[in-house]
Amino acid sequence: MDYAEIRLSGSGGQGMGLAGRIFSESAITEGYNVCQTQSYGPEARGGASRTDIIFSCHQILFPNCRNLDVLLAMNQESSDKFSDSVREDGLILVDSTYVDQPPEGNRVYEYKLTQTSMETFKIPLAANLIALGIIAALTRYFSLESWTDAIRRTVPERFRDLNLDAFELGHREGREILHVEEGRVPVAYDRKRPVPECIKERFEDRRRASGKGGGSRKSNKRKKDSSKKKKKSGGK
Amino acid sequence: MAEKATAKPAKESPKESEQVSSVHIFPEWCKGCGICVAFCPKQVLEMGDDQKAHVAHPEKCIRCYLCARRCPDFAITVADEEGNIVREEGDHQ
Amino acid sequence: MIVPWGETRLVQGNEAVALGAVASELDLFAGYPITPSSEVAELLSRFLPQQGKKWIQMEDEIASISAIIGGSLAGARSMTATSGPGFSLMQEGLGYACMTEVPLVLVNVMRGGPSTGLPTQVAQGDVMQARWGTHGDHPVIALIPADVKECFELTIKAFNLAEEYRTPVILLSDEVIGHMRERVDFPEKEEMDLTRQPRPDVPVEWYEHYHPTATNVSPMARFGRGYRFHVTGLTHDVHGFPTRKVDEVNAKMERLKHKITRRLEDLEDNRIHGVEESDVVIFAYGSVYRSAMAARQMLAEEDGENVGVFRPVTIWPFPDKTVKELLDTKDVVLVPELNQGQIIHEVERLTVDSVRVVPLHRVDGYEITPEEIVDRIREVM
Amino acid sequence: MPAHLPYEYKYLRHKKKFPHVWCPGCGIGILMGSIIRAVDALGWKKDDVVMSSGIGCTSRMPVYVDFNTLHTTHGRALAFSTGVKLANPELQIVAVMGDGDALAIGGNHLIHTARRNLDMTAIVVNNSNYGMTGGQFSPTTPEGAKTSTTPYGMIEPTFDACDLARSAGASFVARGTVYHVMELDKFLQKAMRKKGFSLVEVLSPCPTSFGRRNKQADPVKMMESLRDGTVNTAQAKKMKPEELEGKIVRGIFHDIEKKEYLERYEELCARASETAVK
Repeated sequence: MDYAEIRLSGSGGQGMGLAGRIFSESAITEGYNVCQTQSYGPEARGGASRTDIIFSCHQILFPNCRNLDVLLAMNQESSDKFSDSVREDGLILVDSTYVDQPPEGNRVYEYKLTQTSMETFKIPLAANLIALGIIAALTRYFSLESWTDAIRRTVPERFRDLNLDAFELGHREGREILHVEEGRVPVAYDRKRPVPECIKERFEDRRRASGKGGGSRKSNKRKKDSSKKKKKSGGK
Repeated sequence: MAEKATAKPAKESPKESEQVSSVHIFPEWCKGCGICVAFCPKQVLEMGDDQKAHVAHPEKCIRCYLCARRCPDFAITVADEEGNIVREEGDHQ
Repeated sequence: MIVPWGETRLVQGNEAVALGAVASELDLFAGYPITPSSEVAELLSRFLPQQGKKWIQMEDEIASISAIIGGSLAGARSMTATSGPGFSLMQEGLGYACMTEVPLVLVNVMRGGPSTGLPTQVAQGDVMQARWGTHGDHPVIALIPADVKECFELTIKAFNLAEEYRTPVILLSDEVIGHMRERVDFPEKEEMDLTRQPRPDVPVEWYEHYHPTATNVSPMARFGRGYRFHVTGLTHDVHGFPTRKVDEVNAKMERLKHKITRRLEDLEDNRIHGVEESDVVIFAYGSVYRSAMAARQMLAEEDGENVGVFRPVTIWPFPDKTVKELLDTKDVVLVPELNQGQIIHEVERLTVDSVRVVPLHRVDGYEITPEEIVDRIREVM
Repeated sequence: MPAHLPYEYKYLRHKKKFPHVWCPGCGIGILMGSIIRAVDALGWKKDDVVMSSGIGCTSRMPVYVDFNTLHTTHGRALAFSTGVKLANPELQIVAVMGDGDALAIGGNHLIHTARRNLDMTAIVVNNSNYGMTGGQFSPTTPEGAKTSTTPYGMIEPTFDACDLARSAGASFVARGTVYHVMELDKFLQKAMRKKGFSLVEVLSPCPTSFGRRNKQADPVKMMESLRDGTVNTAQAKKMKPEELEGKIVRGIFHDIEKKEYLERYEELCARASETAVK
């Protein structure tokens, strides 16, 4: 791969900037030229925010993406706005926690990124790293070491393990999708497959070890009664 | 920021449990900050799975208006006995 | 070790400016928060205290430029960083620094204007302000980076020029360059010119703060080192004392002018690509230069056309001679700018009527794309 | 349309995009409701009200309210408002500013507008940092606090906006918080009713820029520290100095009758017209 354009889009506070930096750091470790730009409004939370990354073997001239090899859309607005600037064989990953109508395209993947992050790691903020893991596996850009190295270099110490786990979860999911697509694994692929136990256990052990066991204020929430379920039920 | 959709929010979620209640939460505007839930003197409100506030125990509401006035996003309204929205010292216009 | 000499790093434009300042042994930073330049101040608030150097956030931009002029006079290599609205507030101070020949570096990360404008988006609307923003005739040196590595290198160059010419030097970055992250292969420390200007070594009685010399620049003393000189914004004589005598006023004004006009070749710094051989040239600066080079590549590949690109890195003083020499014989000169036409007037001034100077403007906060340049070139070809 | 409208709704500009720009748990939206209720209680007509602001998170308030609204340059809300008041003294002016906007870049205009005792209400939202530009420290950032420009802790002493306004000449000075919202409603009504320069400092949480860097990322935690970290003037009187240590006092600190600037100006015009007649 000697030239690629990637766009990570969502709303303020969903970690598109951090994910972008990890992406760029991985590219650098493998010797690519990299150029990352951001576009956002006044809102630190909510509002639209996107990060463009271009990596190439040659000098990068124009810094903004124009036809995307990869699009990550964390909400419906980003999905609608950017899906038609994705190339023919480009890859689109949407967070189906928020995206109800995914875009057309021959490589469109839906995954409940934020919901999985909530269920596995008790906070929504690891969704961006799960997404990176999926993208890393599907695109096979850079080696696993380059990715994990970049995460260690970019993420503050206290969030390092969480982000590495989220990335690994995503990478595992991505490999799963890849195997199914390439027909290597006959097992019927069920999008609502539970999160692999080993990752959940390891996360729980570390939480107990750090004395944070038990629910935090956010998690003693009311069980949703069926009448409140969203009109469209889960993944397609 | 762009002059986007009008301030009139599109749809409101079904709310059988809030029918009799005088507290009404408007999910499209609620940002899930948790202030109303934390400081309601009667624990009428709770955070839902959707990270939004919900009326959990409408019968306990004493209509102190604190949730409505402390909501940074105007997402809560409190009605009086007859169910309409009235200021404390009588209606102006 | 703050500056990663000789290493490869992913670096943001504003970060590269901060690193360039540290590399230039910055002693004092005084600034005020403003999008999109705050990262420069934020990073230096971490770096400078580690070196025992001074960093302060002033109450506003007027205070910031005032503080660094004071700092420079008292012996500190000083810098501030701001954006459009702050740059406007700093104009009076900038003029003062020009008049009193105080070296300092002023980084202006341009954003959509005028007024509050588009704080998080790109523009090049302050280019003429950098030249004529403050009142009265005055010398100006302004450099414009087009990538993150240049943010590092041109900050170092700005410090050197400021001391060499005893004048403020403006680094005109913009929101795209400032916020962009790129891979940067840092030079070795030895490759960088970190020379310092000599301090005066004449006996105290002989010292003239504005001593006439061939280069119109004389070694400058600093407060507290025995010379006890006077500084005023009033027009002044060689000693710095106010004067209204015609010959002394003229001497001062000529000195301010000639210290730049006599050394235009030294100050000139252009990137010229295929201009001699082409009839159509794109004249672009700053982040738009990147779009121009991409367009040049597309035109070569798709149309087999050689379209030249002329890019001034030193925008002020403007490279009059070279622009005239190279562009006077061209059919078309396209001047794409992220404003409604500013530098285009300089190009028009320097080229004969036979040269068709074509504008291409964009002021909606987004970059001019290579396609837009290619389309316009094809229209005029 | 929500079946039940917040009654502040008729003072909001319906074409503006809600939910508004401020972060979850930011107190500026609470203050906006409080100002609207005060305008409503005072019976001011929408056409008579001018809301001005400088630059920053707080400055994004005027765009949402259905008054004459003026979003000016950084720190200059009171200077712009002076011109508005001189041109049309009938207009009721409420200037909303952040702590940096009012006390750093706007400090000079604050003390001179107060000195003149020009009839308007200045509201300083104190959330201890510059939120809009990403969390730099401001003149009210507490000592030792972490911000994006004090990675090693804030060293600069702060000053008290209320003392500053009072000594500069304001005729009404008060401090409230967005937690004590009923009390805040009262302070604002009194301040806005006052003929002369009124200043109200409003302590407000900033979870995203300030809270996150100071172990208070959760809006509820920040509101709790407003509740537990402040006392009203009555309580303060009964507390020993060491009890008051670290507490911030809420209340009306200054409320005097003082000739308003435009009254002085009318007298001046009267003098001037006498000379003209002779």
